Amino acid sequence: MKFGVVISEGPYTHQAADTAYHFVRAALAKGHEVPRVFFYHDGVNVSTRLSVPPQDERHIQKNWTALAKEHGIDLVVCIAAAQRRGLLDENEAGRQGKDADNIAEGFRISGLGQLIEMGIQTDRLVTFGD
Amino acid sequence: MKFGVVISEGPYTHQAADTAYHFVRAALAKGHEVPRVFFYHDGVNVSTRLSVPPQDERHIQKNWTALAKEHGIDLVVCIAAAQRRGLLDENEAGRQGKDADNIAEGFRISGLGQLIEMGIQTDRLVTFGD
Amino acid sequence: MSEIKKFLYVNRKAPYGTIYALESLEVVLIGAAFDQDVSLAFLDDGVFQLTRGQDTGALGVKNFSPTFRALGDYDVTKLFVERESLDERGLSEADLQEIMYEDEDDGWAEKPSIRIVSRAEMADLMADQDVVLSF
Amino acid sequence: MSEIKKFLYVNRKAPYGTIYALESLEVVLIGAAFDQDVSLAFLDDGVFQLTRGQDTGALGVKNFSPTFRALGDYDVTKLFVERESLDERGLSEADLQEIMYEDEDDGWAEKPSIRIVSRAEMADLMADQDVVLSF
Amino acid sequence: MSTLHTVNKSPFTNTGLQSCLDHCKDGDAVLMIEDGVYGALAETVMAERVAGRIGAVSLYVLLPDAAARGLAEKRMLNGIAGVDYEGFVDLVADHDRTLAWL
Amino acid sequence: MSTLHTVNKSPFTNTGLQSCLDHCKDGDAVLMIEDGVYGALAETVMAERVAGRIGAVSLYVLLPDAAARGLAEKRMLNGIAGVDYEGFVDLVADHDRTLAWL
Repeated sequence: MKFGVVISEGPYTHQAADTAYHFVRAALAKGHEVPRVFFYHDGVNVSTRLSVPPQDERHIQKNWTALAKEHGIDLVVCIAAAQRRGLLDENEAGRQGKDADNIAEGFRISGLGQLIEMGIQTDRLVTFGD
Repeated sequence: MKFGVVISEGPYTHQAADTAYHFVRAALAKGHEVPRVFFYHDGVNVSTRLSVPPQDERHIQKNWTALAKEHGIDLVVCIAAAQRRGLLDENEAGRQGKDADNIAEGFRISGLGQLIEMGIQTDRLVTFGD
Repeated sequence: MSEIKKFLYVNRKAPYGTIYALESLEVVLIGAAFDQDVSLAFLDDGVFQLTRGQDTGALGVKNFSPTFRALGDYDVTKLFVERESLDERGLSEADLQEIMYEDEDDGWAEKPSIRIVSRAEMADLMADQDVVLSF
Repeated sequence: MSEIKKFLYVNRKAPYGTIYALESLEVVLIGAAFDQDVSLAFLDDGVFQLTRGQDTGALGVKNFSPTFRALGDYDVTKLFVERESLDERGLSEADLQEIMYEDEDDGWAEKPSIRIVSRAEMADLMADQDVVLSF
Repeated sequence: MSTLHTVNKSPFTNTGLQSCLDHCKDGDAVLMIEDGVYGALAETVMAERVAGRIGAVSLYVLLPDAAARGLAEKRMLNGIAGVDYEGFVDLVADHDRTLAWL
Repeated sequence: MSTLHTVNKSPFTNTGLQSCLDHCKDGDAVLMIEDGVYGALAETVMAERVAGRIGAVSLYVLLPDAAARGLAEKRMLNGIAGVDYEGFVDLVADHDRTLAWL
């Protein structure tokens, strides 16, 4: 079965990104497909590559990047939510005249249409938020 | 009177940073002092200079930077909270081996001791959070 | 992309204190382009999103409540509001904005988009969807 | 910096679902170096922070509950827990971790840091502070 | 020696206002801000509990937040006073401490 | 045609679980995750309301979240089943839609 996943809260602050991670791993282990994870609201904060959690804590962004690479998951960060919150890729940074960018490998910035499309193209949609 | 202010939630996501801004402006207008504002939890996200809100929205980071400059407010971002969430200044970025930083002018990264010190040195402490 | 699915946007949070209501509306507006069967549910504190007379001037934040009145232009015409949620909050239908759409199947007659439903009807609506997005 | 103020840390949220409990503890540990008169209040869902037997292995997040037992080493020895909050949640003092400190004014005798108080006593405690930090 | 309590969440969703009312002492003040302003509404399932503390406790609502949400003062419980941000500042100054019910 | 409802907030702080129970239909499933697992506790002020729906509705608790919070299964209401993340996946697959009570 194809699962779409929405993550609506930021890393460490809220458990949503952790629960979603364990859910997606379990879904893949059971033979389901997870073609896309969509990051919305504060969920866009998961995508920063500048996070430096304590050594004895999980690295939420790196876990997602690795999982996506291994299983070909499309990690989509909502552009409107990301702009407000200061998450930019190199392209966006150039367009907005910003001197730095912060999106990690494996995440891509795109529009809300990708969320709707995910709802249409998957069999189940699961939201993790607050 | 001296007021200390704590902001515990991120910009746009939660109203805390807006309410605190109006509160601090009103306090200054009434002749009180606001020597320091301390950003903790997701409040550290206020300090990113990469935020690009829609044209017709307020720019929360720029408003704080301007207010701090005008009135000499010490805007302190908690280092532990900031590291988890991917907020770094140039110095921290170098130390952590990161290729970018994102802290805006007027904010400085420091330790939680600055929060306690603010509690000791001010007459009132007001927390804006969720 | 030819399949038509039933999409329900569930709004349970008050406006302005947090951004969920505004960002929910942004999804609805973008989603309208996809020609799905769209409904919006307002229950619990979500009913506060639709109140009349919102004035954000003193807050310096954008008043997005007029956008609800534009939803008809995007063919988003089904806004279900739970009566029990209104009652618990001391509100009635008269406290909500008037939101209209033009029904092209009925000579472009103006019709109300808001439909007040009971909690049981809201539960039925939720049980009749393909995709539910919660905000 | 010679003035001693009464600091109260108010903990009203459950652990792990959100980071507030953990980051509150980080403030308490840093704050201990400032030699103020520190109390911690646990009420509402905050009482869940102190439960025994927390095992975060399957979540892959850090179990910070043992840190509460180290607070005595930082001279943080007053943890007030509200009885009504426990009762409402089906908990009793036996469900909480045993947290001890050594009283240097009493021959380093081991004493319990947790003090179960009534809601009225919690209100009195709150009313007797110089600085209140809420998490 | 009294306390200013701030409440910023809707009482229909979150128990913060109730807990605040259960813990504030006679002579204290409670200021409803952000989504907390809904606690000022009359004729709701919360209204009686809020009204029951009026008098013993001074209740305030932050008017800019009430206006943003379309809450007219005539819809509010009698005995709740409206303040703007300057009034908020005065309340903080006039009480010995501020306690946020987050 | 049934729904899986997920609840992730403590029922002692937030009305999400109550609203979920008020809206789920007989034959639906409710899965308590994150801070929502406290809804599974017996002998609480919420327990009777939760227990009243057991049978008509299938109630589940996510065990990794319960363990993190020190909730032993023996403290939970009878009739609530524990699942791990794979069980969560099965619940999603076995119901026609998932509704998150955020």
